[in-house]
Amino acid sequence: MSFLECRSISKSYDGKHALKDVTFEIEGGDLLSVVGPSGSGKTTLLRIIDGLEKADSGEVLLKGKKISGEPFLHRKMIGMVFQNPVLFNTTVFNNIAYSLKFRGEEGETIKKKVEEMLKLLRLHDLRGRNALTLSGGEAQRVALARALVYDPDLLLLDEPTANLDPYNVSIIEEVLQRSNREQGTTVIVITHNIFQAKRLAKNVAFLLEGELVEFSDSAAFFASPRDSKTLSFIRGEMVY
Amino acid sequence: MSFLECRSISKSYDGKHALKDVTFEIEGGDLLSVVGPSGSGKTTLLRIIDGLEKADSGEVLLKGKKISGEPFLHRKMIGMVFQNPVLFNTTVFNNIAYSLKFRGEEGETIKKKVEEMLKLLRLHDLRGRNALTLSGGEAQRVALARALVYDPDLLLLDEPTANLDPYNVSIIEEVLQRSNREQGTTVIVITHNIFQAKRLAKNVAFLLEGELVEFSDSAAFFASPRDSKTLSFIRGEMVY
Amino acid sequence: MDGFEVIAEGFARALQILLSGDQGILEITLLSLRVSLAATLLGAAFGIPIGFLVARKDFRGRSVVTTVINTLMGLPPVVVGLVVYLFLSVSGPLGFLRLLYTPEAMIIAQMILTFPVVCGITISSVLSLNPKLKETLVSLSAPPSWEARVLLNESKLGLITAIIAAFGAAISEVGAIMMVGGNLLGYTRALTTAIMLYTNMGEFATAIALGIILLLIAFGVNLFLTYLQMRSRVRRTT
Amino acid sequence: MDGFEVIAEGFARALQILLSGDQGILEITLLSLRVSLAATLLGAAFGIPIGFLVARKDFRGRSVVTTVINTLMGLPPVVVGLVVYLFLSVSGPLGFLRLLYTPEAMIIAQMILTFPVVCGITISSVLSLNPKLKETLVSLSAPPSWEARVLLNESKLGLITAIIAAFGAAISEVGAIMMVGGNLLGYTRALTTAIMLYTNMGEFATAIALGIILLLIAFGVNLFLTYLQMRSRVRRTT
Amino acid sequence: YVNKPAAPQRLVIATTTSTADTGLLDHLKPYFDNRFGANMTWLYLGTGQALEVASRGDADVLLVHDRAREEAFVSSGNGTLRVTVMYNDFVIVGPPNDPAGARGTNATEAMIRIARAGADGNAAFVSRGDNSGTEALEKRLWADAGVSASGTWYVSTGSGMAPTIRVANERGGYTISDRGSFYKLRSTMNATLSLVVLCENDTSLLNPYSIILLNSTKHPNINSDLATNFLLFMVSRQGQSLIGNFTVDGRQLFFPVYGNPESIGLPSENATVTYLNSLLKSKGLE
Ligand SMILES: Nc1ncnc2c1ncn2[C@@H]1O[C@H](COP(=O)(O)OP(=O)(O)OP(=O)(O)O)[C@@H](O)[C@H]1O
Ligand SMILES: Nc1ncnc2c1ncn2[C@@H]1O[C@H](COP(=O)(O)OP(=O)(O)OP(=O)(O)O)[C@@H](O)[C@H]1O
Ligand SMILES: [Mg+2]
Ligand SMILES: [Mg+2]
Repeated sequence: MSFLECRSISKSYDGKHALKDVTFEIEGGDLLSVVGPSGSGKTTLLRIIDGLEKADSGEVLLKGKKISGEPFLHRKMIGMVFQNPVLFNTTVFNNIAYSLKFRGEEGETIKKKVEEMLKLLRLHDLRGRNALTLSGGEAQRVALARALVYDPDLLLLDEPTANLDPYNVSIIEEVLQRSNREQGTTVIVITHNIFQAKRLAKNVAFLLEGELVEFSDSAAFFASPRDSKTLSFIRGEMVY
Repeated sequence: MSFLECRSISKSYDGKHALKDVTFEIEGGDLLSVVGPSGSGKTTLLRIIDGLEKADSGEVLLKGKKISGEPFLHRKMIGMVFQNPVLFNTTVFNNIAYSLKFRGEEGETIKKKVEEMLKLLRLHDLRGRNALTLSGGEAQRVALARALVYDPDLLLLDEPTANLDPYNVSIIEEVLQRSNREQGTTVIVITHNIFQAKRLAKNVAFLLEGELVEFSDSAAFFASPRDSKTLSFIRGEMVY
Repeated sequence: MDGFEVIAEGFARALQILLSGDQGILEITLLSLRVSLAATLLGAAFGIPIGFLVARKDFRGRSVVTTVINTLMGLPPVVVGLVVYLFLSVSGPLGFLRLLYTPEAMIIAQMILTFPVVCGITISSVLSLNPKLKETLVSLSAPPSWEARVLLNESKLGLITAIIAAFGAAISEVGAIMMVGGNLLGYTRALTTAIMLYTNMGEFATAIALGIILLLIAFGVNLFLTYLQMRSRVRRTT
Repeated sequence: MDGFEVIAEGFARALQILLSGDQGILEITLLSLRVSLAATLLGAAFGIPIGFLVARKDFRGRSVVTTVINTLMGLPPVVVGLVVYLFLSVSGPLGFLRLLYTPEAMIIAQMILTFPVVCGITISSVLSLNPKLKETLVSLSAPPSWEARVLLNESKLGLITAIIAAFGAAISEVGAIMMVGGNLLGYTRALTTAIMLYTNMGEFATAIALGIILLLIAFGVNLFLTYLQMRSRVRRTT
Repeated sequence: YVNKPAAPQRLVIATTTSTADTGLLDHLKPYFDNRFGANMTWLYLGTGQALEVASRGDADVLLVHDRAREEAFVSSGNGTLRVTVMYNDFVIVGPPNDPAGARGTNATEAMIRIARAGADGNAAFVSRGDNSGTEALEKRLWADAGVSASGTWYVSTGSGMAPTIRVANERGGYTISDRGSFYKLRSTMNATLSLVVLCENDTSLLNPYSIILLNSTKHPNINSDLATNFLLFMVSRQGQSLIGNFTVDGRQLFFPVYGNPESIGLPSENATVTYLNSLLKSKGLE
């Protein structure tokens, strides 16, 4: 039984397909990069897995249990970082602490775990700042911290480093890899930067116009893609 | 005498350098791509050339005349497309026509030139739509049309295809190349997509933390970069 | 007769009065409309240009001016009534104009109330325009006249809101026009002052009839505003 | 004596009255504050929860409800005064409560005026919250109680604005409280009704003194609002 | 549902503007409040409005001045007892240059001249237009003069006495006021009130004030005990002398007349007076 399974998921908006019959599975502890041009359905896929969107057909199974469709009870073990995360109008500390309060954790535990996250993401100096005054890179780190703080089994990230400066990108990549390796967190990360996919991923999924064109391990994906469209995409010949 | 010359331009915000001693020149009819990680100063450079921002030191010369600093009289021959263009709350047609009205053109001329642009950028069906209801790709095409319609000598574009779908990207790239080749418009285009730079540019400038690391013709830039940082950038080994 | 019947009967008689097209009621309504409309237009004639200038020009003390105008929005009508009264009364500085207890005095008082409303909303709607709009205009080499024209057009909805809000406030207002208008029958008696008088006199049917007219105007104005705002809320697809 | 002198003298005597701490003036001011504050708090007690529910729940006719509440914001005070009068008058349906011409009647009338203000501003400020906030809460598995708590906290500025705006409107209002309060000395005489009365009676010094107090309150409230809005306008650095 | 008792000590007097505007009630209030542990308040309206409010039960007692309507009010069953307590008189006031030539004539003649000058565009008359006792008197005078008062020269304010005098002042017009209200306003406005008394001391200008007790079977919620106490207070020796010694700028504005309406040419009220005197005694108020 695989950790996460997507079975022929389809979704359309206003009659236009965003996802067409997408099927794949990943094992626990995997780190999957989803790549593809703008509008290819990457965000839609992640939102369906997180239960924020309902697929028109197909199903998502987490550890063998169907989690798509009905009220989503398994969301507690999933963490998601949005493309442009929205933080709450309170301190950085509270933003991260909220995730634990929502889960009924106690004061002491909360303090300990949040401090850990602040250290991990190098946010200690910002703990008392109002989160709405942060720069893009800092905000992205807080969003990652509040998703990681409750130690999710599955972490979903939608372009977590788009438009960030190298310093922030490197912190985020480092934390991702560490929690994937050390905590065994399964990670799915969308990126438009194929170099980033190359650097991070164990497996890569390539979406094009809602279809899963290629799904293979990173080495094979970049060295010997099966599909000619994948080749033209990674060579930069595909206009996007 | 070169067409555009930037002489040791520096600019800092809140004590932090955005541009450090940037010097280069380009000939008329060139197509220059500016690449570099986020925050490297690309947008700042373009805004200084367009006269929207004043350099702290250094100067910009257009056809040998100093255009930086004082009230910018030469802006009429420059067209700029912003990173996230703002359109006016009126029809697509009027949005494009405004540029000509600002220049005191007559009704007939305006109609003819706008129609041309609508056709060129495949916007004819949208001519009567309110510009605020357009999709990102459509809006970007209108912004390009209103900058091209007055036939500028120099066209500045800030990530004109970021987050666009392939269809819109291909139209924009096509129009850019055509006006560079057929009208002889000099073009400077910022892109974070080095494949796009490869596809379009005659020359490439690589900015890193405000410094111009490399400036060379496209072939040399990608095949045999002089600087090791350029190499690590184009190989995707540089984290950004 | 039980309590609700008094009210029901009042309404029934009020409808009769309305349907019979009573001349006096028509006169009162027209005066109210005339005064409030004139006050609103005058308030807008000063408020919009001044508001636009305050929002566009960078000058020392701009934030103070803005705060003052916003604060003036909370000007209590009775205070305006008192001040205008003191100025216009025969022994006041402008007494020679003999304007007290005339519709003109009511227009002046209400203009003082509508001006900050129009001006304040104009400032905030011009200020809330995307700052990139201004940059775009500069980049496209728009001359100053076109710049003003385009920017005013972009804040059109705000300006219309301002005018309608000011009119709605004026037509519903009673304190200022009572004090400087004097509620003179057939001359300065407006909807609101008449409603107070007829309620006091126990002439509920007339008071209710006038109340219905005032409600229809006030609500009509608000509905129109809501409609405009809904219509112009352009959906951005991205 | 020339015109401006009358006014200057009025001001001088007004200041004397204020500085002497006149008991009657203090009473009038306290009554105004008490009535407007009570009306505002009651309006908020109903307006905020109802506004929050209307903004958060998806139900049929929600846009109609919103339009109705927004329209009620334009309710003319004299119409409210008339209706409350008809209900509270001894021969009206609620006459047995003997509330007419009491401060409680004034509170009721003003509550009808403050409720739509608080409710309407609450609706619009909750609706204007970033829709991604709700999604973020869902994604973080926030239980419903926390969801409401976080969202109300996010719209805090809007709620404070609503309350202050309502209070400012209430304290400046004259029509409704005059009609249902009756302007009884020492009992239901408020700042606005007293200003009208003293102006009528030619006691300008007292009227001006009361006008100054009313202005200070109304402007103080507005300045406080402006200050709050400025303070909480967090600058986003990106 | 148990009726909530009304705030027990509050007395609402529905009265005409003159008793309030002159400050007479302010003068009496501390004595009454003191003696009965009450809070005396008043709605000042025109007499017509006061009668209207009282007929709905929204006030506890009436202090008004329009004999004809007072009697109609009592005979219609709304009031149970009416007694004359004091009087003053009306004056016709106008601009000092007196364009109508009303100065020194009798009231009826003055009205005729004002109307004539008004029709010629040389004068204006400002009327209360609020159903007040003053307006009722004005109507009687027009009727006596045989003039139908209407036209642009005839202005109706729909307001109390003070605002009406002020409108007349602003527009250089004539009006009728009770003497008390006029002198009170003149004392507050000083030089800014340019109107002067042109016509006075005419028997047709007499202005008697009555107190009326309301029918408590019709309006069970009114505070009839306190209302009765107010009536007794006003007719008591203390009340009558307080009325008499109330002055504005040294001038007496109201004249006590309880028990002796004949002195100003009104019919005797002996039966009522006898009853009230015994009540005063039995209640130990005198
Ligand atoms: N809520 C929505 N309503 C209508 N269309 C939508 C909606 N969400 C997504 N779409 C459409 O579905 C398609 C896939 O969108 P999606 O956001 O998944 O793309 P993406 O691969 O994440 O693109 P990007 O790289 O630009 O983020 C697009 O055509 C998009 O316009
Ligand atoms: N108005 C400003 N105020 C303060 N700092 C600024 C301002 N504009 C730019 N900067 C800073 O200057 C540096 C260069 O910014 P610039 O926008 O030129 O980068 P860029 O290369 O265009 O980045 P991107 O790819 O993200 O658009 C950054 O550190 C940025 O934060
Ligand atoms: Mg996406
Ligand atoms: Mg940029």
